[in-house]
Amino acid sequence: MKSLLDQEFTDGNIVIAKTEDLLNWARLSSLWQLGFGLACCAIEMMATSASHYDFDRFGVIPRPSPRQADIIIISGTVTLKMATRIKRLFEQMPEPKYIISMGSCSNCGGPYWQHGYHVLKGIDRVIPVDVYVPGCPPRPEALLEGLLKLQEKVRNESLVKKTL
Amino acid sequence: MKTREEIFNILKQEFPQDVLEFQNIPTEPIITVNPLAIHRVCLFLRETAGLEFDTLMCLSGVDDANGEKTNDPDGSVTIKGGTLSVYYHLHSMKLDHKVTLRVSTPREDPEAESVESIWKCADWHEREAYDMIGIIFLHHPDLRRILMPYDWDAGYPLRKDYKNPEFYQGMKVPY
Amino acid sequence: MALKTEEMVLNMGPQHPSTHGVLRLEVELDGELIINVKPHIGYLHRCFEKHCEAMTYPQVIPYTDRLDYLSSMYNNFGYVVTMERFLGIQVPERVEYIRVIMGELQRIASHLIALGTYGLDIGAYTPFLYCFRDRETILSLFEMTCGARLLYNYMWVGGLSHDLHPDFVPKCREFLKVFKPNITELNNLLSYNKIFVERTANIGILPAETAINYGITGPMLRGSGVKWDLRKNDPYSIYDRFDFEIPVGTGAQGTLGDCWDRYFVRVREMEESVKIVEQALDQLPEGDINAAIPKRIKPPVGSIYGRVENPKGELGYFIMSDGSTNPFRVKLRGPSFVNMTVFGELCKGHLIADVIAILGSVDIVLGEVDR
Amino acid sequence: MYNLLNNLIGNDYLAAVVAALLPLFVFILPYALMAVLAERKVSAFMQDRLGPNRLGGKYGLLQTVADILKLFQKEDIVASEADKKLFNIAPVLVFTGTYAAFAAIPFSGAYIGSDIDLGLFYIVAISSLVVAGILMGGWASNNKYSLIGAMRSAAQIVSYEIPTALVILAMVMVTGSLNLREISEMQTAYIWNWNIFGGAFSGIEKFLLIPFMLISFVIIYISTLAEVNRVPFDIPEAESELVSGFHTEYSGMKFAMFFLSEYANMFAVSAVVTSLFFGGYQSPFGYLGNTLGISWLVPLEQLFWFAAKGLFFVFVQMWLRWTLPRLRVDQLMTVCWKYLIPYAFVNLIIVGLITLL
Repeated sequence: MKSLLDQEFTDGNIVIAKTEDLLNWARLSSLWQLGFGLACCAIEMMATSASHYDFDRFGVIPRPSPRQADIIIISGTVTLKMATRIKRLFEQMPEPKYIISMGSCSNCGGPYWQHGYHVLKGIDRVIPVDVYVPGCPPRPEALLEGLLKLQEKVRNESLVKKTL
Repeated sequence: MKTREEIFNILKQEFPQDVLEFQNIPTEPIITVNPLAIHRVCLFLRETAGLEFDTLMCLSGVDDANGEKTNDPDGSVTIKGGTLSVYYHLHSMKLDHKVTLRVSTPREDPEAESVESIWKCADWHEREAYDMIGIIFLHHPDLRRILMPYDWDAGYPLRKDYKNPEFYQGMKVPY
Repeated sequence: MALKTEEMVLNMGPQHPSTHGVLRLEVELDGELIINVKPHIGYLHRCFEKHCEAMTYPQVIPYTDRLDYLSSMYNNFGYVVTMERFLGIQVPERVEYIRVIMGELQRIASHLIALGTYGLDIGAYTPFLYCFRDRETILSLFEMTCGARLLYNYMWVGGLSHDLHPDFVPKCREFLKVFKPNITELNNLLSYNKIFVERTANIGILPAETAINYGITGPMLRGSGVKWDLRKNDPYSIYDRFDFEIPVGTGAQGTLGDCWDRYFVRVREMEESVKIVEQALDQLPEGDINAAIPKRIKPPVGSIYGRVENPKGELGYFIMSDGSTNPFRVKLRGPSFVNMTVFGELCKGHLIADVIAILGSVDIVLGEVDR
Repeated sequence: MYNLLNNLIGNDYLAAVVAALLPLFVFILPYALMAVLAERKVSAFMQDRLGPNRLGGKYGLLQTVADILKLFQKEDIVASEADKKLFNIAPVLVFTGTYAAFAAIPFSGAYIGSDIDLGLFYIVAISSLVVAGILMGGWASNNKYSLIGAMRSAAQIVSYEIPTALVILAMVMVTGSLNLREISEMQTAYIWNWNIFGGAFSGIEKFLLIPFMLISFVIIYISTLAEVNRVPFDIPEAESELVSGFHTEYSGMKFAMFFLSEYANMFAVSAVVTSLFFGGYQSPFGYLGNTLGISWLVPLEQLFWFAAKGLFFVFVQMWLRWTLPRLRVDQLMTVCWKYLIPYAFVNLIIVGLITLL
C-alpha cells in the first residue's frame, strides 16, 4: 500500500503540481474569446456577452484579433467557403488555444446535414474541438455551461503529462 | 394601373415577334418572352408612359426539369434537353401594378440577355441565377459565381440533376 | 523622379469585428480614402432553396427562421401569408392579430440589434448593451409564447403553433410601458450625440432615384425620403386596420438619405411598432387558432410571388408548385441581399471609418444575404 | 528619495536601481492591474452588468492577475513576414517611454523619482518615445491594419502634443518653473491655492486667471486623452475598423506590455494634469499629520491625495470611454488644428499678459 507522499510523487512533483494548479487557474480564468460570429448562434453568443448573462463574469472578453484570443467559439453553420478561413483563424491563434463548437450546425451540420451541398458537416472535420454545445441555437445558459466544462478541462491539464 | 392582360396586349403590339404567349394561371399570370429580346422588352416596360416599371422585385432562375430523365444506378437523375427559365417580377411604384415575365432557354445552351443596365439590382440576382442554375446572361458586366466559392467546379447546385462532389479542397462534403 | 505610388488593397473579413457576420469586403485604398469596395458574399450560403425543394411545405418554415435570424417571426409571417394566398385559406381573426403582435415585436427586436450594433460600429459600446437589455425582454415574451428564444417555427400555414400564454397580454403591456422611455434614453445617449451625428450625417448619401433603381426597400428606402411601406402600400394580413405613421428621412442633421436618416428611421419605426402592438392588444379577439390549419398542403400547379415588409425591407417569396407536396422551386428575395447591392456605390470617396458606418446603416444579416 | 536610498544602501548604483524599480513595483504594476479590473468593473456597472466576479472573492479582484499570468504562458508569435527586430523592440520601447515618464512625477513631497528642474519638459519629451514604439510595431507587423493604425497614431500624437505643449507653456509662465515638485509646492495649503483657481496669486490677477485656467485645463485634458489613445480619440486601435490597430499582430507578453503601458499612460497624463492644475499631492484642506504632530504621516497623506486625484481623472477617462462614440480621423485632426491649437495659443498670450500685470 502506498503512503500519501508516494501517491503525490507518482502523480508528479509537488512543486510542479502546485505551479501547475496556479498556471491552470490563470488560463481557465481568463479565456479571452475571439470576437467572431458566423450565423444564428452568434446572436446568442452576443446575448451571452450582453447585460443579461454577462460572459465577463467568467473573465471572458471578446478580442477582435486572433493573436490575442484563447478560445474560438464556432457559432453557427460552417460552409465550405468559410471552413478554410476558420482553419486559418485557428492557426493564427497562439497556443494554448481551445475551441467551443456552439450549436448543431457546427457540431454536425444541424438541419443542413442532408441537403446542404455547401455546408461542412461538423467543424471537427477541419479543426479539433474541445467542447460541443448542442442546441439550435443553444441558449446562453447552455453556452455558459459549455464554458464551465472547458474550464474543468483546463483545470485538469498538466505540464508534464499528456491529458486524456 | 393596368391588369396583366392589358400589359400583355401592349407588349404584343410592340413586339409581335418576341413576346410569345400569355398563360392566364389564376395565382399568377405569366408573359413568356424571347430570351434574347428580354432587354428590349424590359427597357420598353420601364420607359413607356403608362407602364413605368421602375423596380425589379425579384429575378429567379428555375430549372424546369422538363427534359428526358434517366435514372443512374447510384440513385441520381440525369436530365437531357428541356429548358431552364428565368422569372422576372416587375413592379411599378408609381402606378402600382405588377407583371411577371418569363424567358425559357434550352438547357444545353442557356443564354439570356442581361437586364442589369436597366435595373441595377439585377446585377447580383443574375449572378446568383448563373451560380445556382447556370444561366449565362449576355452583356452582364461581371458574371462570376456569387454564393459558391469561385473555384467550385462541380456544377450548378439548384439544377434538379445536380450531383454533390465527394470532396472539396480535401474536406468531405456529404454527411 | 516622382515616387511610385500604388493603391493598397485592404481585405476586411470574413472575420472582422464589424462586418456583421461573415461578409468580406475588398477595399481599394488610397491612403485612407476609398477608391472602390467589392463585397464578396456566400460565406454563409446554407442552401436554403435546395432544402425547400426537398421538404414538404410545412417543413420549410423552420428553414425560413434561419434566413434572417434577427427577424425569424417575420420570415415565418411572409412565408405563411404567401402560402395562404396560394391555397386560398382565410385564417381566423385571432391568428391575424397574434401574428401582427409577434411581427411588430420582432421588428422592434430586430431594429434594437441594428441600432445597438450601429452604435458599436461607431465606437459607442454602451448603447449596444442597453439595446440588448430591452431585446432580452422581447425574447422572453416570445419564449413564453412558443418556447424558443431565437428561432421560433411559430406561424404555421393557416394558424399558429401555440396560442398566447394567459400572462402574455399583461406582460407585453408592461414591456411597452417600460420600453417607451427607453427609446428616449437611446436618443439622448446616441442619436443626438454630437460625435455620433458628426460621424453619420452627410455620409453614404443615397438619392431616392438610385435607391429605386437598385430595388432598395425598407428603412433604407424610407431614409431616402420615399414613403413606401408594404404594410400601407400593398397591405397584407390586417395591417389596414391599424393607425400608424410611415417615418421617412428628412435630412434633419445633414443631407436627405444619409446614414443618420437611415438610423433615425429605425428609431421612429420602433415607436410606430409600439403603437401597432398597443392597438392590436386592445382589439385582440377570442377564437380557435387551429381552425384553419389544413390537413394536407397541396397547392395547385402554378406559381406565386408574395411579399411582406420585413424589418429590413421587402421580403419576397417566389414559390412554384408542380402539384406535389414539395415545392418545385422556392426563391427568396431577401431585403438584405438587394440592399447590399448598392453598398459599393455608397462607399465611393469616403474614408475607411465610413465604410463601417455605411455598412451598419444598411443593416444586413448575412443569413439572408447568402441564404 | 535617491539620496535617502543612497544613504541606506551605501552604493550609488544599487541605490539607483532600487530607486528606479521602486515605483514600478510599489505603484505602477499594482495600479495597472487594478486599473484594468476597474475599467471592466466601471464598464460593467455602466452597462447593467456585473463584470468579473468569479475570482479573488466577491469582486473578482484577481482577474487581472490571472490575465497577466495567462499572457505569460501564451505562445509568442512572430509572423514570418514581420521585421523581427523592430517587432520585438516596439513593445519594450512603448513600455519604457511610458514608465520613464513616471520618474519626474512627484508622488508626494518625500518621493519623486528624479527631482530634476526640467521635469515637465522631460515628460513631454520622453512620452514621445511611445510614438516611435507604436510606429515601429505597426510597421514591423507587416499587417495593413497595423500599418494604418500606426500611421493614424503617429499623426494623432504628434498633432496633439502641440496644444499640450502650449498649455504647459502657459502654466510655466504662471508658475515660473518646469519642476513638477516645485509647481506642486506652490499650490500648498488650501484648495483655493490650486492653479485651477488661479494659483498662488492674489488680488485681481487671481480672478482674471481663473477662466483661463479652466480653458487650459479643458484643452490639456482633451489633448492628453488623444495622446493616450482613449475614446473618443481611440482611432489608432479603433476596434470596429482596424481590428485592434497597431497591436493586431502581437500576442502573449508583448501584447501585455502594450496593454499595461496603455493603463500606465493613462495615469501618467492624469498625474501631470493633477500636478499642474489640482495641487499635485497637496491636500485640499490641510494635513492630519500636522495637526497631530506626526511628521511621517504627512508624506503618506500626500501620496493618498495624489493617488486619489490621479485615479479620479483615470476614472473620468473610463467614464468617457464607455459613453462616447469615436471620432473619424479627419474630424480628429480638425478638432486639434482648427480648435484646440488656436484656443491654446490665444490662451497662452492672455495668460502671459495677466502674469505681466
